[in-house]
Amino acid sequence: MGLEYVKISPGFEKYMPRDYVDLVTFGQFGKQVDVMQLGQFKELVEEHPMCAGCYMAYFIRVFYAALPNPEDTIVLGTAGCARLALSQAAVPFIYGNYGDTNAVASGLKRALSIRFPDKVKDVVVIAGDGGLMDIGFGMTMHSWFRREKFTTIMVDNEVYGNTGGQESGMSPKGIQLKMAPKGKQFDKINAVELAQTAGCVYVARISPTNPKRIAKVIRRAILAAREFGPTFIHAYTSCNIEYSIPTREVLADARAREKKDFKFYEWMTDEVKEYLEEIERKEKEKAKQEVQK
Amino acid sequence: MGLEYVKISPGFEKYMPRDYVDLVTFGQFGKQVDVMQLGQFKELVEEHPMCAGCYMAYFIRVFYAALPNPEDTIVLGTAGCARLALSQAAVPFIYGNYGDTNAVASGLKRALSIRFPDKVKDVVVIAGDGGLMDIGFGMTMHSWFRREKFTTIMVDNEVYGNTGGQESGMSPKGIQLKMAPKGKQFDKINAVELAQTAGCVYVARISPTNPKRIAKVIRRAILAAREFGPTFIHAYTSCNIEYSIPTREVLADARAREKKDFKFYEWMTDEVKEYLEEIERKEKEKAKQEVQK
Amino acid sequence: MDKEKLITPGPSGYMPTPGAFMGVELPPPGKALLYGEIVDEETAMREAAKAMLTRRNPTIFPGPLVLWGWNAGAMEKAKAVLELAMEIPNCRIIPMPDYRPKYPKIDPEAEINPNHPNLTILHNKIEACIFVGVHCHYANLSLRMIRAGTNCFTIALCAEMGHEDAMVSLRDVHAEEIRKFKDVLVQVRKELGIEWEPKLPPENPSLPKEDWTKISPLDFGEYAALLMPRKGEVVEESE
Amino acid sequence: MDKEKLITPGPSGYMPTPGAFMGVELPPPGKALLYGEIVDEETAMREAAKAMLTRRNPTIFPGPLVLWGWNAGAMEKAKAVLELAMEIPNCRIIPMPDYRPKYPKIDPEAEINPNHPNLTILHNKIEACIFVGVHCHYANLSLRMIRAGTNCFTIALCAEMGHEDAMVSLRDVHAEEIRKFKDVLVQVRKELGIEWEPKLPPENPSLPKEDWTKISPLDFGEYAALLMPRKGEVVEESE
Repeated sequence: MGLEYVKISPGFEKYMPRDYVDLVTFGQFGKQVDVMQLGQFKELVEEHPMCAGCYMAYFIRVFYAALPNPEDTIVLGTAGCARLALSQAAVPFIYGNYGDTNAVASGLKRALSIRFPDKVKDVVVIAGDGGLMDIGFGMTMHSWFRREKFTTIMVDNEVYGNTGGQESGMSPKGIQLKMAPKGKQFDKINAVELAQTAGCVYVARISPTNPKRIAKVIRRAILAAREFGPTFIHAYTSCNIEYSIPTREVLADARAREKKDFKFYEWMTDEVKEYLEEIERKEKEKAKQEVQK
Repeated sequence: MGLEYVKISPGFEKYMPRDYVDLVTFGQFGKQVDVMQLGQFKELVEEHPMCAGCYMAYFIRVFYAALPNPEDTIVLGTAGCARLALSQAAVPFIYGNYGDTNAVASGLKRALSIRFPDKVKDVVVIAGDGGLMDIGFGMTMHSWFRREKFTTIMVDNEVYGNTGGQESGMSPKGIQLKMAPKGKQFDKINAVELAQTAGCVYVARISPTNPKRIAKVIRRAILAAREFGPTFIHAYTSCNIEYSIPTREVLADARAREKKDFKFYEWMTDEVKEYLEEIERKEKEKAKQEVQK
Repeated sequence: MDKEKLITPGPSGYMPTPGAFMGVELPPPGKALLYGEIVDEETAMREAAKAMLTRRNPTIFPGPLVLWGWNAGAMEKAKAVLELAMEIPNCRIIPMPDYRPKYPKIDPEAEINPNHPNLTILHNKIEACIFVGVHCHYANLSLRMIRAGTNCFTIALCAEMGHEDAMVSLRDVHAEEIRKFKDVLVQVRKELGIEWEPKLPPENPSLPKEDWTKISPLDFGEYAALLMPRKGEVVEESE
Repeated sequence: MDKEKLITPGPSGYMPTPGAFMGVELPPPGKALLYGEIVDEETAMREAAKAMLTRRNPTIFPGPLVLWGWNAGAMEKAKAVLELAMEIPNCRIIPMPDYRPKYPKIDPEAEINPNHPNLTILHNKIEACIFVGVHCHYANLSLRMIRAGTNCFTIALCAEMGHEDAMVSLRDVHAEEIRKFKDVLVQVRKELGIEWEPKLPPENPSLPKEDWTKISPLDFGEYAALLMPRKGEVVEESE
């Protein structure tokens, strides 16, 4: 981790695979990319074995483009669809046992702070509704109670997609799934409200229809976690397989849910608001100056 | 369970130990006792190995006196101080593995509903802050998400008292304990707010200084759970050992905390409110009629 | 009997091998266990009767399934247990009303607890006993502990399949079977030339009871203060 | 050598017993492993050199610890690896830049992956290879897989304590030790009468690279629609 880890040893440039040379030359390391430039730079994750039309895969692609410091970031995931792409990325990845991600992330973030007292290392958990809100619920919430300084992103596909379609606590009430034939009996868990109660300093709920907004939310969550405490993003990332959404309608579904129960929501403490506004103001100024040059 | 279980087989009355004969003759089974009459009836729990001056033991004593139907109640507990008295009581007791109480209670309550469709069987979990809000946190909250119809009572002594004084999530911020010498780093978990967010239909926070109020809260929580869903009581029950409270000052401490952060709080859904008011109105009328007779 | 007696009165040591591990099998319907061997019911009953008639301080330990009148069968079985008790000279009844632990300590003359049965057995020098109406999992626990630490001859009148760790174990025992055992016992008693007028055992020594209706809150010591409103104190309603 | 050769080129079967289970011990400082036996460094180096000089398609697999210039030591070590490569006739360099899985599939001419090294080794018919700069836990995994499924002679130039499952394993290898090994190799090459003008191996076949600066969002197929604002669509700010 660190920029020196993405510098090829002199003499070895011509022995590296093209993918890696491109990452170093045209990638995001050490730069600030705009998510709207996707396709104009070498991305941190490209090929992966997720299903065609998977909205979670799209979200993860935007996630990597949005990282403020990919060279100083460690991503944690667990069993589930997301990690199939996460483990393929050019960012260090740790696989937590199911439910353990936020406990592992707590220890990791603390260890990094001790080992590198003068550097910022970002720790980001990306896991599904099952890993974070069902089986890992206690560890997730307790990492927030303890005010651990890392970001948790729940990619919520509202189902155990990898094991045949069992309902999760995040499945909507009444929904019938392949392994929930009687329909879910109770309400979708209000993860965002729980995160606020538990002490997250920045909380957002998003249906990822607007890449610029996704990137902004991810960036804000990571920056706020560095300074103030736990941050949480609840992202709707449909399972087109288990919910039988035709590939071409995946985006339409995300838009429909955004109008219904996944309306964009963003909350932060006053000090986080002040901090982020200051950073964003400076960035805008800097951008303006660069344009003027 | 049921009143027939507390009827001595004919001919055996004179072979039973006095304790049991008294339970049947002067006990609460099949009656409605007033907690203010404590001492004038044979109690469900008497001797126990809890520490002298233990406020949790006092709370448990009042708890048993408050049960609306002890003969149709099953109590669940787990590792910790409370179960030392709970397992001694004349009410069936199940010991859940640490953290599992609310999962076991869920299954038990559902099984009882199927086995005795025409009878009301009350299931009550009594466990500590560690069992319910730390290690059992996920199971506790998920039983509420699922709207399981039983009562959870957290006897909160704000410490792992049985294992030498580690901090729990419920310990107040900054407190130094025998095994938390640097002081607790984060806030006391807001259990009551979490219970409301998670879907409890009746929630109360209480510092048990007023036995009549304790009894009323316990009764309401159990009655509401029968009909509507999960109910939760957060009771302050100090650990005079780990917090070094002189025995004679235990009640004063409870009163002081009641004025500070354990102010009495009671919340319920509108339908629960209506239901309980109707029951309590009828009871008052009945009591009035009996006085007039 | 040619075979070695596997299960005999102890004390057989702190953690004796369970009967099941020693090869003892539960009897098929109509059969019984005697010293761990499958035999005819009659044979087992005669040995059990002999033990209760000849060993010191014979005692019946009725469990919750007969002590509590939770259905007609239980009450009938309870009646049969008393009929049996009447026929055993100087028999006592010490109940096991439930299985909860007893702190600070049990009264060993008034009751028996499955978690430490030896307190009652050794205190009362009981050398022959009958388990009846005890749930099997607690009977298993207790019978092995008794064999481990005492010289008591154990007889299990089980409503289910019996118990490997009792010296005599009858199975499918309900009121009728208890009466059949009583008849065998009376027969053996006559053969042994023991004279006995049927009469009920003495009542529980913890009785007669105190009158709870006359107890005042003040009897509750330090907690009494919590029970009664103090001068000037207003007991608030919850609303 | 009197002792049996424990660790030899495979294929030794799907799940070969790990060297450590066969009694192979890691060498003490100053010593090395040859076929699982502790020998002098010089002896091991000569055998390793012979393998790289005489077996088919000798290849160096540099790992992340030398490929990436994360400190001066790594860069110096990388330089030494290139110097060594120059002296091995027709040597190739196939890198292992990191350990992440490669889906849908790896390009076996461009790289090697620790999770399925045999794809690269069998595709390129590599019969002698050097591991250098690979973290020990992944080297252990790979070396055993290579012994299991290929006939490749494996040489581990380890910066730590060495690897039981390589045919030759040197320990505490940094730039200086690599150069020492190079000198031994040149010496052995001369003894074997092999003529060779030092030169660098061919570059990675996946190069030259496409020019990413000229790629347009439209190259991204079905997802392109998500990237660009549509006609009339207003991209909202988050606030």
